[in-house]
This record gives sequence, C-alpha cells and structure tokens, in this order.
Amino acid sequence: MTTTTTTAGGVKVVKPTVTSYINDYWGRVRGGDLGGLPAILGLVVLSLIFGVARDTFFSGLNFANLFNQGAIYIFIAMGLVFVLLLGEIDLSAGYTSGVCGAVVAILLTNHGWDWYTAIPVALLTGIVIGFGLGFLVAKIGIPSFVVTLAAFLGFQGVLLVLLGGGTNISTRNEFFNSLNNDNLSVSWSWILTIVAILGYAAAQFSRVRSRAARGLVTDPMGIVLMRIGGLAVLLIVATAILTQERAINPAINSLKGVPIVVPIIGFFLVLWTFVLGRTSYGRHIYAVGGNTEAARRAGIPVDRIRISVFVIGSFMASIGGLMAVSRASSVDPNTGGSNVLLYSVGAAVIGGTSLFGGKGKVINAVVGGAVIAVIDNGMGLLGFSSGQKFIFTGVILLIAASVDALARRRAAATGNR
Amino acid sequence: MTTTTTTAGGVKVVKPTVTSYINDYWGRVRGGDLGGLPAILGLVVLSLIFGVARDTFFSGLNFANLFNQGAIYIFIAMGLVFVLLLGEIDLSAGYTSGVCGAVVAILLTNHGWDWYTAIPVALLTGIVIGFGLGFLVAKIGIPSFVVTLAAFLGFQGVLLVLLGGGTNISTRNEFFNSLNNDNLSVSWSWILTIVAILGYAAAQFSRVRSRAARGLVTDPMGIVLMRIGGLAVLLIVATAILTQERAINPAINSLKGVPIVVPIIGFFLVLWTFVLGRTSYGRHIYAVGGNTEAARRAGIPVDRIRISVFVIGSFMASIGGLMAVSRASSVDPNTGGSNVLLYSVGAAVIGGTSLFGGKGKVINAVVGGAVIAVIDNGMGLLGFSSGQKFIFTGVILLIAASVDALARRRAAATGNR
Amino acid sequence: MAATPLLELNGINKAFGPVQVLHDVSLSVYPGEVTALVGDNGAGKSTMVKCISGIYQIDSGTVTFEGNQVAIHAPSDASALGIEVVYQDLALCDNLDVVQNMFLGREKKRGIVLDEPTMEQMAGDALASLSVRTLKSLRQLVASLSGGQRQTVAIAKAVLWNSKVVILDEPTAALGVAQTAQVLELVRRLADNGLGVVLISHNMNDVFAVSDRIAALYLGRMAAQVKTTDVTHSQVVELITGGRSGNIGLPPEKPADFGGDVVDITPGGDK
Amino acid sequence: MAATPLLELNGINKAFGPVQVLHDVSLSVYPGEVTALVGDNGAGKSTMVKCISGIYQIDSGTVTFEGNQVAIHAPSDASALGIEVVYQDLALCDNLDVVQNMFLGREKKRGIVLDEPTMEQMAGDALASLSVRTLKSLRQLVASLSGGQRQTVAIAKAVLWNSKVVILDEPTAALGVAQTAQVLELVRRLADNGLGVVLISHNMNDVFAVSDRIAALYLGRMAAQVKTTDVTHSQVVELITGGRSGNIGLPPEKPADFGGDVVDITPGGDK
Amino acid sequence: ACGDDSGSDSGSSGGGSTAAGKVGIILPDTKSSQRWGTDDPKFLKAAFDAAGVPVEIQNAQGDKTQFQTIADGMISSGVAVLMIVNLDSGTGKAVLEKAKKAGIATIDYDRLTLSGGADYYVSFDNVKVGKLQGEGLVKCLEDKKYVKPVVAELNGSPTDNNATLFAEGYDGVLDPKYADGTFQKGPNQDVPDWDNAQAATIFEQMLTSNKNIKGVLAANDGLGNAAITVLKKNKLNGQVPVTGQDATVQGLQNILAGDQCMTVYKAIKKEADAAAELAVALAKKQKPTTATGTTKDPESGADVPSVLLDPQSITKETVKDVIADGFVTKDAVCTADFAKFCTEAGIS
Ligand SMILES: Nc1ncnc2c1ncn2[C@@H]1O[C@H](COP(=O)(O)OP(=O)(O)OP(=O)(O)O)[C@@H](O)[C@H]1O
Ligand SMILES: Nc1ncnc2c1ncn2[C@@H]1O[C@H](COP(=O)(O)OP(=O)(O)OP(=O)(O)O)[C@@H](O)[C@H]1O
Ligand SMILES: [Mg+2]
Ligand SMILES: [Mg+2]
Repeated sequence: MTTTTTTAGGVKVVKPTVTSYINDYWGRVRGGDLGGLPAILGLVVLSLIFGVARDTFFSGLNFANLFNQGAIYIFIAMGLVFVLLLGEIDLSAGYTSGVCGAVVAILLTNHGWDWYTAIPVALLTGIVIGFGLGFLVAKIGIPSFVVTLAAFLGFQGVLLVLLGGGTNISTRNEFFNSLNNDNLSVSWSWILTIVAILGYAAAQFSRVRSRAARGLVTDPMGIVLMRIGGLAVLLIVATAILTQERAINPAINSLKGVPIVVPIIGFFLVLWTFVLGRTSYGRHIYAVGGNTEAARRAGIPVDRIRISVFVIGSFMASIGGLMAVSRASSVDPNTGGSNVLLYSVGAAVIGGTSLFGGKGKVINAVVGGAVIAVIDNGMGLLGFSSGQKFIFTGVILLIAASVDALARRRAAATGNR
Repeated sequence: MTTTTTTAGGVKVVKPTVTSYINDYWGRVRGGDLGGLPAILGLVVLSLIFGVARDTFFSGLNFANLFNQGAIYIFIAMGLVFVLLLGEIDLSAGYTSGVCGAVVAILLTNHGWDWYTAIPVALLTGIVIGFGLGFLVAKIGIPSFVVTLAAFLGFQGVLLVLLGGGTNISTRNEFFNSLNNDNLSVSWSWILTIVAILGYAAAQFSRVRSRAARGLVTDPMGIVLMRIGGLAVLLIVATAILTQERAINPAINSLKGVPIVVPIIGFFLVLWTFVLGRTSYGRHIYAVGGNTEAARRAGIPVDRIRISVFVIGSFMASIGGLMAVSRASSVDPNTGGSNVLLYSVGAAVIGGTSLFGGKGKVINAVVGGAVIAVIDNGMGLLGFSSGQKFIFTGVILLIAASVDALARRRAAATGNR
Repeated sequence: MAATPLLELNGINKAFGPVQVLHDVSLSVYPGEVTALVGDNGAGKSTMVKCISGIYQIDSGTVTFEGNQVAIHAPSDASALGIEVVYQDLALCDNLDVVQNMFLGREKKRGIVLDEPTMEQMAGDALASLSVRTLKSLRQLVASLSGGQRQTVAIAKAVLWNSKVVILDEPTAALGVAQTAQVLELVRRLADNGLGVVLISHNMNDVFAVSDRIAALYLGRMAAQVKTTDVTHSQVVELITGGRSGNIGLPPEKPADFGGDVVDITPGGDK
Repeated sequence: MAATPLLELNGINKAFGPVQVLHDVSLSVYPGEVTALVGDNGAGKSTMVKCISGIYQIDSGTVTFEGNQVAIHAPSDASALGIEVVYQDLALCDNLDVVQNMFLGREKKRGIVLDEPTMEQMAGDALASLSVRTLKSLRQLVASLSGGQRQTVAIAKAVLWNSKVVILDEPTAALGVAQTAQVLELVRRLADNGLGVVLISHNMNDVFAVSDRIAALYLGRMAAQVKTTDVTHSQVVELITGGRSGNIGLPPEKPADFGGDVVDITPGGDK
Repeated sequence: ACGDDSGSDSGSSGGGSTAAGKVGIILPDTKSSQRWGTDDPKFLKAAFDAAGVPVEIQNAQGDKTQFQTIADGMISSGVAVLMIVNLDSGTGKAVLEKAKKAGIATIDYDRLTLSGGADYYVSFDNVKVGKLQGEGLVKCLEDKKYVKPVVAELNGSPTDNNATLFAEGYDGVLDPKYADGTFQKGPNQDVPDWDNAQAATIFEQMLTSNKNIKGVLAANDGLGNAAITVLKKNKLNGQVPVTGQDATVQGLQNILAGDQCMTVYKAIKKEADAAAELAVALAKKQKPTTATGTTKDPESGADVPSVLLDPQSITKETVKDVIADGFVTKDAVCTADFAKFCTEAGIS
C-alpha cells in the first residue's frame, strides 16, 4: 500500500488505493451503512420468486412491460421524494395526476389541440396545483396532511366534473399514445445507450480531474473505471434484451426496442439527481428537511423551498398522469385514484426515503417503483383470485421490506442510526 | 389581590386567585397556546355555515344522526391517536375495522353465535392484528408506513376471502344492530348525564384536595366550579335536545333519547384520557413519541410501547368496524375501505394530533371526528352532485383547517412552537 | 475609545406568552472590541441573541446598526447586515456533513453547480486553524460528531464569512483545553481586525482574558455595562448573582419587582 | 485506599463501522471516590459512557460491577444495576415538562395512578438544592428552558435515585458560576456518601477541585489513570493533548499507530 | 380457489397445435357487484373445465393500471382468446388493440368496449336492468297507492360507467312520471365506490332533509340494504319501497321480509356459459355459431356479433325462481329468521 500524502486545507491527507477504497466500503457496509443495497436486494429476491413461479416473468416481453407498467408510479414517486424530503406528504398526488391527465385528454380529444400545445398546458396545471398546495402549507401554515387530504377529495371532484360525471375520454393522438406504449427504434435505442454511458464517464472523469487539480483526495482511478464499466455492462445488457424481437406473433407485428418511457425516466432521474446533489437548491432541501430551524438560521428561505417542493411534486405527478393516460389511451374518473397514491408513496419509502424528512434520493423512487411494478407484474402472472391477490401482494411487499429492515438491523446495532 | 404564600419543595409559591388564573390563561391564549380552541372554533364555523344553508341541519334529528355517522371515524381516530403519538402511522386501520366487522357478521349470521360471544372474538381479532403489526414494526424494524401499507392490501384481500369474494352479509342480531342505530331511553339518558357530571366533579375536587393536602398550589375554587358548571350546562343542554321527540312521523314511532353510541364514545374517551394523562404507561407513550432515544435511556421498554400502541390502534379500529357493521346492518367488501382511513387520520390530525409524534390527546380525535362528521352530514343535506360534493368537502375541510392554522400563527410569532 | 457603537440595542422587551423574559434591555457593541455578555442561567442571554439575529421578534425597542435603525425579521436579514451568530443550541443539520453544514445557505458555486472542491478546501483550512485533531473526515455526518466537534464546526462556520459583528453564545462550553485557547485567540483576533464581537460565557477567566467590556444581565434586566478594566472578578460575580455590586448595577431590589419572578415556581397547578 | 473497584472496565473496544473509537480501554471506579475522566474533544469519553450505560454495544472487553462480570445491553440494565448517567446530549423529552422529565421511566404512583403531587414536591426539592433561581414553573415544557436550565434538570434527574455509580458527562458546561459550585459540591457529597462518581470535564480547576483520581483518554486509548494528588495541572494537560507526560502515559508515538487517525481528514472523496 | 389457474398450461403459445389454446379472462373489480368476485369466476371456471379448455381468470380490482398489467401478462403468456370486462372503454380499447396486434381473438364480456372492435360481445343489457328497476319501483308505489310520492335515487359509483347505464334505464322510466306529476322528484345522489356505509349516511341525510320520501331507487341490493337500515331506524321499513339489483341473499331476504320491493336477477350462469361457449370455440379455432345477434357500437358504428341475455325482475313471488335456477341456495336464503317468509312465498 503506497500512501502518497498531499496537503489539502493545511491538513495532511492519505490518498486511497483501490484496495483501501474497497476495504473502506466493505467496512461501511458491515457497519450498516447500506445505502440502496437492501432495496436492490429485495428486487432481486422478488424477481427470483416470480421467475421461478412463472418462466414468462423473465421473457423479454415481460421485461419491457415492466417499464410501461411502473412508469406511472415512478414519475409520481420521484416528485414525492422531494415532498417527503421536507417531511411533508402529498396525498393528492394521485388525483393531481388524474386531473392533469384529464386536461390533456380533453384538450386533445374534445378541443382538437395538438400534443405540443396540450401537454404543456397539462404540465402547467400540475405546476399551478403544486403552487397552491405549497402556498397553503407554507404561508397559511395548515399541515400538509390536511391540505392534501382536502385536495385529494377536491381533485376527485374536479376530475368528475371535468369528465362530465363519469364518462371517459379516449385519446387518439398517435404521438401522445405512443409515449407510454411504443418503443424506440433499435438504432435509437443503441444511440441513447451509448450517449448515457459516455455522459456518465465524462461526468466521472471531470469530477476526478477538478478535485485532483485542487490537490484534494480523489477516488482511485480503478474504482472510477469499475463504476463506469458496471453501468455500461448493465445498460448494454438491458438494451440488448430490449432490442430483441419480443412480439408473440412477429409475422403480424414486430415488437422491439427500448420503450420510449425509459429515456424519459432516465432524463428525469439525471435531472433531479443533479438538482438534489449538485445545486445549492438541492442542498437547501436536505437542510430544511433535516433541521428546519437550522436552515432558517442559515438564512435559507424555508417557505419558498417548501412551496417549490410541492410544485415539483405536482409537476412530476402531472407527468405521471400523462403517462397513465397515454398508456390507457383514455382517461376516466378513476385515473390517478385507487392504489396509485399509496403505491407511489410506497415506492418512495421502500426505496429508502424517510417519511420524516432529510433522507432520500431520486433513485430511491426508481428502485422502489421497480419493486412495486415487479410485484404488480408478477402477481398478474400468477393468476390468483382477487382476494388471494391482495393478500399475496401484501405479503410480498412485506418480504421485500423485511429484507431491507433485517439488513439494516446491523446498522442499528452499531449505533449508526 | 391577596397572595398567600406557602412552601412546597422548599420553594416559595404564590397562590393564584380567580382573576390571576384567568389573566394567566388569557396571556397564554394571546401568546398562542391555544390548546383545543381552534378546532372547536372550526366546528362552530362549519355548523353555522351549514345551519344557514339548511335549517334542518340544526334539527334534533340531524343532531342525533351526527353521532351515529361520526362514531366510526371517532373510534378509529381514537386508536390512531395512540399510533400517531409515537410518530407511526396505521394505513390498515380502515380494513382492520372491515375485517373485524366481517368476523362479527359471519359469526352472528352464518354461525348463529350470540352477540356476547361474537363481539369478543371480533375485538380479539383486532388485538391480534395490532400485535402483528406492532411486532413487525418494533421487532423487525420495517417502517410502519410499509407494514401497514402491506396490511392495507392484505386485509382488503382477507375481507374479500372472508366474504367469499364479494357477497354482503346482513346482521340480524337485534342487540348488535341497535348499538349504532338506536337510542337510550329518556330516563337512562338523564341518569348517565347526571353520573357523568357528578363523576367529573368528584375527580376535580379530589384532585384539589390531594394537592392542597401536600401544600401544593391548587387551582382556585372559583375556576374549579366554573369548569364543572360548564360541563354540566353542555351535557344537560345536549341531553335535553336529544330527549325531545324527533321522529319523522311520531304517530308511527317515537324516536327520542341519547344514541346508544354516545355513552360508548364517552366511556372510551374517559378511559383513554385517563390512560394517557394519569398512568405511567401514557406518560411513556408521550416520551417515546417526543424523543425515542431519551425514553430508551430512561429505561422505558420502547419496543413494548410501540407494539402496544398498534394493539390499541387496531382494537379501537375493531370497535369502529363493529359500529360500521351495526349501522349498515351488513358488511361488504367495502366496509372500512374507501375514505374511512383518510377520514379517520384526518379526524385525529384536524383535532391537533401531530403526525410527527409526541403531541395529541384522545379528545382531539373526538373533536376532529365531529368536524369530519359535520362536513359529511352537512354535505349530505345540501344535495350536490357527486363531483361538486367532493370539491366542496375539500374546500370545507380546508376552511376548517385554516381557522385552526391562522389562530395558531400568533403562536409561531411569539416563538412558542 | 471606540467612536460610535456598531450595533446598539435600546429598550428591548421580549415576552413568551405571559412570561416576560427581557425587560427594557440595552446593549452597545463597539467595533474592535470584545463585549462579554454574562448572566446567570436563564437570565435571558440566549433570548437576547436570538432577538438580535431575527429568530425571535422583539415586542418593543430599537436596534441600531452602524447608526441606522434596522428591523430584523429573519436570520437572513441579520446576515445581510453582516451579523454572524454561533448559537448555544448549535443549529446544525444532522443529516448533512461537516462541509455542507459550514457552507449552508451560502454555498460556493461554479455556474449553478456546487463547487465542492473549493468548499472542502476552505472548510479544511478553517477547521485546521481551530486545532481540530480528531475529526475523521470532512465528509462525516454531523450527527456522529462529539459534543466538542460539533461546537468547533459551528464556530468555524461563523468565522468563514466577512462579517461586521460576530456573536458567540457560550462557544467554549464543550471544548477541550487546547481548543478553548484557540477559540479565545480567535475571538481576540476578530476584534483586532475591527469587528464587533459579543462573547457569552460563564467562565470568568475567559471573560477577563479577552473582553474589553462586560455587560451583565440579571433576570432579564441589564444590570450594568462596564469596561473590563474597571471591575474585578468578584464584582462581576456579584452582578451576575445579585444584579448589583456596590454602586454599580440595578437599584436595590424591591420585593414587588422581582418577587413574583423569583419565587413563583409552581403556579397554576399542572395543566 | 478504597478496596475493590465498584465498576471496572477491561479491554473495551468500540468501532462505528470502519472507525475505531475506543482501543482496549480500561477504567476502574472506586466507591467513595470521584474519578475524573478527561480527554480532548473526540477522544471517546462520551462513547465510553454510552458503552457503560448500554446505549452502545461494546465490540469486545469486559465490564465488572461489584466484582461480578455483567453484560449491559440496554439502559434499563444499567439503571437496574444502580448506574445513573447524565449524558452530554441531555436526552430530555422536549414535549414533557420538568417534573415529567425528571421522573421519566420511574414515575411515582398511587395504585395505577400517577402521584403528581409527590413527584412535583420531590422535583422541587431536588432543583432547589441545585440553586435553581430562574425556572418559572415546574410545569414548564423542557423545550422552553435555557441551556443551563436544561442541564440542571438533567443533573437533578440523575441524583433523585439511590444509585451506586453516578456518571456525569460535562455536567457544568452550560452552568453559571453559582450553579457550577453547587454541582461540584453535589459531586463531592455523592462520593462522600460512598457512591462511585465519574466526572467528565474539560475544566482543570473543577477536576482538581473535586476528583480523587484522573483517567485521561487520548485518541480512544487510556493514556493513564492516576491519583489526583500525584499529578500536576500541567501534567494532566500534557496527557490530554499528547497522550503522555514524562514517564506516565502511552508509549512514545509511533507514526504507524496514530498516523491514519490523526491526519486522515478528507478520505474517499465526497459521497 | 375460484380463479386459480387450471395448471394445464405448459407455456403453450397461441397454438398452431391441435390442442385448444388458453383463454384469458379479466374481470373488472370486486366492489361494484358481488358477481365479479364470486359468481363469474365460479361459473366460467366450471364451463371451461367442462370443455377441457385451460383458462386463467383474473380480477383488476377496479384499478385500470392493473387491468392493463394483467392484460400485458396474459398476452405475453400467449393466450389464444382474451375475454375482458372493461373498466372503461379507453383502457379496454388499448388492451383489445394490443391483443389484436398479437393475433389474439377478443370477446367483450358484459360491457361493450366502445370503438374497441372486439370480435364478439356477450352481455345483459345494462340499460334494460335500470329500466326493470324503474318499472319495479313504479309498480310498488302504485300498489301502495301513494299520491305524488317523493322518490329518492341512490345511484351507483360516479366513476362506474355501468352506474351511468343503470341510471339511464331507470331515469327513462321515472322522468316521464316526474314530468307528468305522478311522482315527485326527490334527492338524487351517487354513492362513491358503491360503499354501503356511505350509502347509509347519504340516505340518512336525504331522509332528514326530505321527510316525505316514499320510494327509493337504489341501484343495487347493497345500497338498498343501507337505505332499509335507515328506514328501519325510523320504523319506515316496508312502507317505503326500495329497489335493488343482483339478487343477492341479502336482497332476497329483504324482499321476503317485505322491506325491499324488487331486485334484478341477471342469470349470470347463462351469461357465463354463453361466453365460455364462444371462447371455447375460438380457442379451438372453430367458428362460433351462437353469436346470432348484433350490437351496434354507438361510437364507431360497427356491428359487433353478440349474444344478448335478458335480465329478470324479481319480486316476492318470484324469489323462488332464483333459487330454482341454482343462483342461490334455499339454505342460504331461508335461515331461521326467514323460514316463515319462505313458506309464505312458496319456496320449498
Ligand atoms: N420559548 C420559550 N417559552 C417560554 N419561556 C422561555 C422560552 N425560551 C426561553 N424561555 C425562558 O426565558 C428565560 C431566558 O432563557 P435564555 O435561554 O435566554 O437564558 P440564558 O441566559 O441563555 O441562560 P443559559 O446561561 O442557561 O443559557 C428562561 O427562564 C427560559 O425558561
Ligand atoms: N455514531 C458514530 N459514528 C461514527 N463516528 C462516531 C459516532 N459517534 C462518535 N463518533 C466519533 O467518535 C469519536 C469520539 O466521540 P465522543 O463523543 O466519544 O468524544 P468525546 O470524548 O465525548 O468528545 P467531547 O469532549 O467533544 O464531547 C469522535 O471522533 C466522533 O466523531
Ligand atoms: Mg443560553
Ligand atoms: Mg463528549
């Protein structure tokens, strides 16, 4: 072990090697600092259970289905992560998505607007809703649970009124319906995959370079390469599977390529991860969620932050709504209702976001959403009766969560809580 | 102002007079320490709104309806107060009530049990459920949101399975159906009212006496008498209204007396208020909710407390379930579903219970439940379409909560938060 | 000596509900000087600091900064004026690490991106100057720091900025011997650079070692504000515990004035 | 002097994940004596206290109480043995009042009903003995107390009980002059009543004023445990800051031993 | 056990083999009516088992996302015939189109998917159901000889399209009566989620604000029972006729006791058998012969080959028909409390 010591901030530092880095990581894991591992472990366990029970679970077709099925929860959960980071809750996220979905469907179908005008209006609706909720919470001081419970009821009514009391509206716009139904062409699939890998690599290298230039400790180059390699392998394998022919009857209709919704999820994942991790706005969200009083004393505009997270929450819910409507090619008074809200909050929480604020990442929403989607998808394949299905869904959810909880018990035992 | 000074614990104390006591109280209110005032204010505002809109709102019949309609939420909310006091949540409370309701209906109707055997079994079911939930939360360490989300799904399934996939089961047991439908006789109504007033007076006086015997400061006798008098007036007026004839067609059928469910609510209100306020178990619940680590360091068995609040929560949910089934004289797969959960949590929160733990009283659940019941009841009288009804319910809920929030803003301004 | 006060409080009153915590308090902070604020536990020192920094709203009274009357409604107003505070209850975000806490609310950026390397370097420099020896990493979460380490972070956070007034509420309470010496030296250095410094401390040795003036609070009233050179150790202790010493301090106690406050330990029964 | 130690720690190790905080620490607490535990910020004093009281589980080592080896897995085990602790992070419930906090976990009851009058009286007595002057009411919520008032409540809470060992982690840090004197007197009185007392403090005057023995921690290692009468003020400071003084203390520093710990202030980049 | 997969599928994909392909069936929910949870799975399973065709029956539990997820699953597991009861036409259409792209034959069961282009349609006429309810209520009120009775309507879930169809049916009967002054229009409310507990509160408030209610058009037996409970509390049961639907045990008992005036019996077994027959033929790659009627899709204007069945109005006199049909058992209906009424109604 060669430990080159440099100076940073007048304090001597030790340059880590690949071995020391891995030892360090392993030490942290053994000490209970598990990060996203347990949720991913839960995902693997679930997939194995379903894969063993039904071999179609591992088919390319089913793999592709997963994305379209989970997208709605993932988008809403991404927005909820922001709200939960502040220790708030948005019970109305489900129906917000429904209302925005209804807006887009009405504009497209009843008013004959085009998608590029209708979609922005729907997204704007989401933003306005979020602003209203945030204002009531931050400025009037009503607890978010009550505000969003009222909104939950209110939007349910708005949806009914918009849809004229119970009818449903079909969307017939090709582009709009393709969003959460169709796939990228094979060549575009590969192009985006390559771009993603190169982008990640560039970000990693530039970070190492800027730290090294300052004389600060950097991650060993080996580790950086391993990270990039890992991501590359993952993405390439996934793309390879998704670009296989997966149509049941290829003669009638060819079905291949990465679902269009995947790059959209990817885009928001990168965007929000960047916002939370690399901007001062994101830092302030964590601060307000961790200790509102400390944040206030540090001069952070707590109220504005609070409003903004509701805006982001409702904005993402509106995207979730668009995806739900696109997938169903229609909107009805139940869009965004039933289990959508609880599944979405569940997705965020299972991924590791705390309901008490200050702890969580956007990737949590994606992993948690994947857990929810896998459960839903797998239960669908098993063919239980309705009652059994509810029961098994509950049990499976509990198993996934137990994996997480038991893995984290070590953490508690070592005092890292 | 005569200030008699005595000694307590070696420290000089000042004996308050009625005037100083009232000044003190008024000072606290102006300083923002409002207690239950805002929720009660909200209740009054709502009643006025509905009373102006429909004069039947203030009829004796409607007043009696309120109790039967709100009882379900109140019972579930009372249990939820315990869960919320620990900063936990029980999303499954609604379906727990449904399952327990189904158990009692099946035993009564399908198996011909009598009410005095069937009801205990249903309550026991609730206790067992609560133990299971609490165990998973406290011992395995899964967040309560996830455990009870799983239970929410699972019990929905159990309910379906119990009801054989969706049938309705009617209950035909007279006694059972009377619980949340019928009234006490006029004489019993008065007897219970008198007993309640005398009991309260006795408790107040004995407290003053025991403190005085120690040489500790006591509330001035004038204040004690005012409290007792206030309660007496309230109860007597309510009883007087409820013992009036209120039948739609008095020729066919006489309808008067306090609804049977009122003394049941009263019993649990007193019981749980006593437990929370006057026993060390209650004290420990507040401690764990306020600062789990401090409670643990004080040697409080945190895990056992955590399990116990889920037991109480599910037990009260089971009573709520019995009341729901009694009222509808039947159970169906929707019993305890739909809005029951959100309304119940809403009842607890509107009453002033914090979702973050450590703050709340059982009376909150009753007041909050009354707010919910009044909204539901009033909306029913107004005869809106379904969509409008949802919207107005949301708006009204928001108004009630704003009264509360705005009243409390002074508190924030003076630093008492 | 110093010409006009940098910061001047006049007739400040503050009550929490029925409890009057500050009565008509006045205080002057001069540039280039260390003003020690002393007083018994619960005298109202921290409350006064929080009034200055905008955490609490004052009920009445005026605050004058650099000759202009100012209204401070929020902590951000105070820091905009150039008032920096180290609070007794340290107000750190447990879920953030040391560097993140030190730059909270004033992050260094390059474009819109946080400039982590710069912040890390500056934080390291600031901590190194305070004799921090046992901190394992600048990226350690504040939740896992020892009491003294937390306090050092809070102090380092306040001195990172070019401010005009620095107020430290019992900054050395949890510090070790070496660190205490460093902090006192830092306090002196800040004043010598022309800043106005307010130091709250219960340790008379520290107070006499670095302060130019001493202001003594007694039960929410300003008992005296004197030059350090004009008083003795025991006089200050008398001011703290009794509100007066010889001919300085508050007028002789009339029972009616303080009686209620001092003795009223169990009013109104329990709630 | 004192025959056998009341409480004895042997070879205690404790790590948080990859960070080893206590290395092979031993400590003896004798009845009727005050043992001062000193050490730099982050030396591991509070961690050691939490290991004794069962908040943290030790990784290895033995704890002997009154001659019997004991396993302390939870704070309730420690209080069952008769070990009472005042923590540095005070561990009070902000949503409870002063009396409720002082009796937390050990409420006085009459039947199943809480005996509020008795508790209120006992709490009043205990606080009065600690020179508390500014507490407005025993029914005030702890959240609204000043720093020193909170500390007094925590101390009063610990001395209410008949325990055999009392451990105080920097009890006087936030206290005023008079209160500090009272607490030191209390500490002495407890020891004179035959209890074993452990006092953690950064204030050497206090340490020399009341302690019979001094144990010095240095970077998680026990540098020395000596009689107070055998060492001087400056020797103790050397032990704290350097781990050795003359021929007492740890063997001369080998870079390999401490190198990593001391210098490694920015490892692994940010997360 | 009812919806369990028959287990005889060996991952066979939409079959060029001689064996019949698998049939996938998606039911809508468990809350709007008990049939989806109990009756349909039972009868369909029995019919397919008898024909020796593997079948997979799932319930979307009122959730359209799940509905699509289940459909995706069935399509990817290679069913030969997909039979759906849509939750709404939009989702239904999306599913049907996906299935058609995969070369799967499609059947609309019970509800027509507008513009869905399903190959076949099997159903009761839901508007007809509503019509029977309306006519039943009119008859009961006429029997009571009330003058200008006030009629309250308890509609089904506002989000359920079928509830809209039922309402269309009974309003078609009642509106002319309101118009000509025979009846007086009373309060009219939807019951979210068909929730019986909410129905009780809603009806209680109707009665409080309008004490003259003399007839209740309740959209199904559960809602009817909720209204009856409130009426009982006010000792008005039996005097105020209440309607229902589904011929549940509860509804039949209420009819026998005289508290409910009628219910609508949909011979679900017949409907299930008809649908199964169609599906079996399609799964065996035969041309079905039973779809003799057609239904015009009001949206696309296409004629969908259909099997249409008639709902039946049930009153006290005809309760025995339901039992004779095997839809419910005598034991279930004629419990101790009702034995007397059963004899009265001629059930043996
Ligand atoms: N929010 C509040 N509500 C009611 N009383 C309060 C509140 N905050 C502080 N107090 C009271 O005000 C008085 C002054 O408190 P403060 O914290 O200013 O004291 P201090 O001088 O800083 O004492 P210490 O030296 O112990 O830190 C105390 O008696 C305290 O109990
Ligand atoms: N949960 C934890 N995870 C990681 N490191 C920790 C944790 N708790 C404490 N530490 C580290 O252990 C070391 C010892 O901490 P401890 O609180 O015991 O110090 P101390 O001697 O009490 O210091 P002080 O005098 O400042 O109170 C510190 O470096 C601290 O950062
Ligand atoms: Mg203070
Ligand atoms: Mg410490």
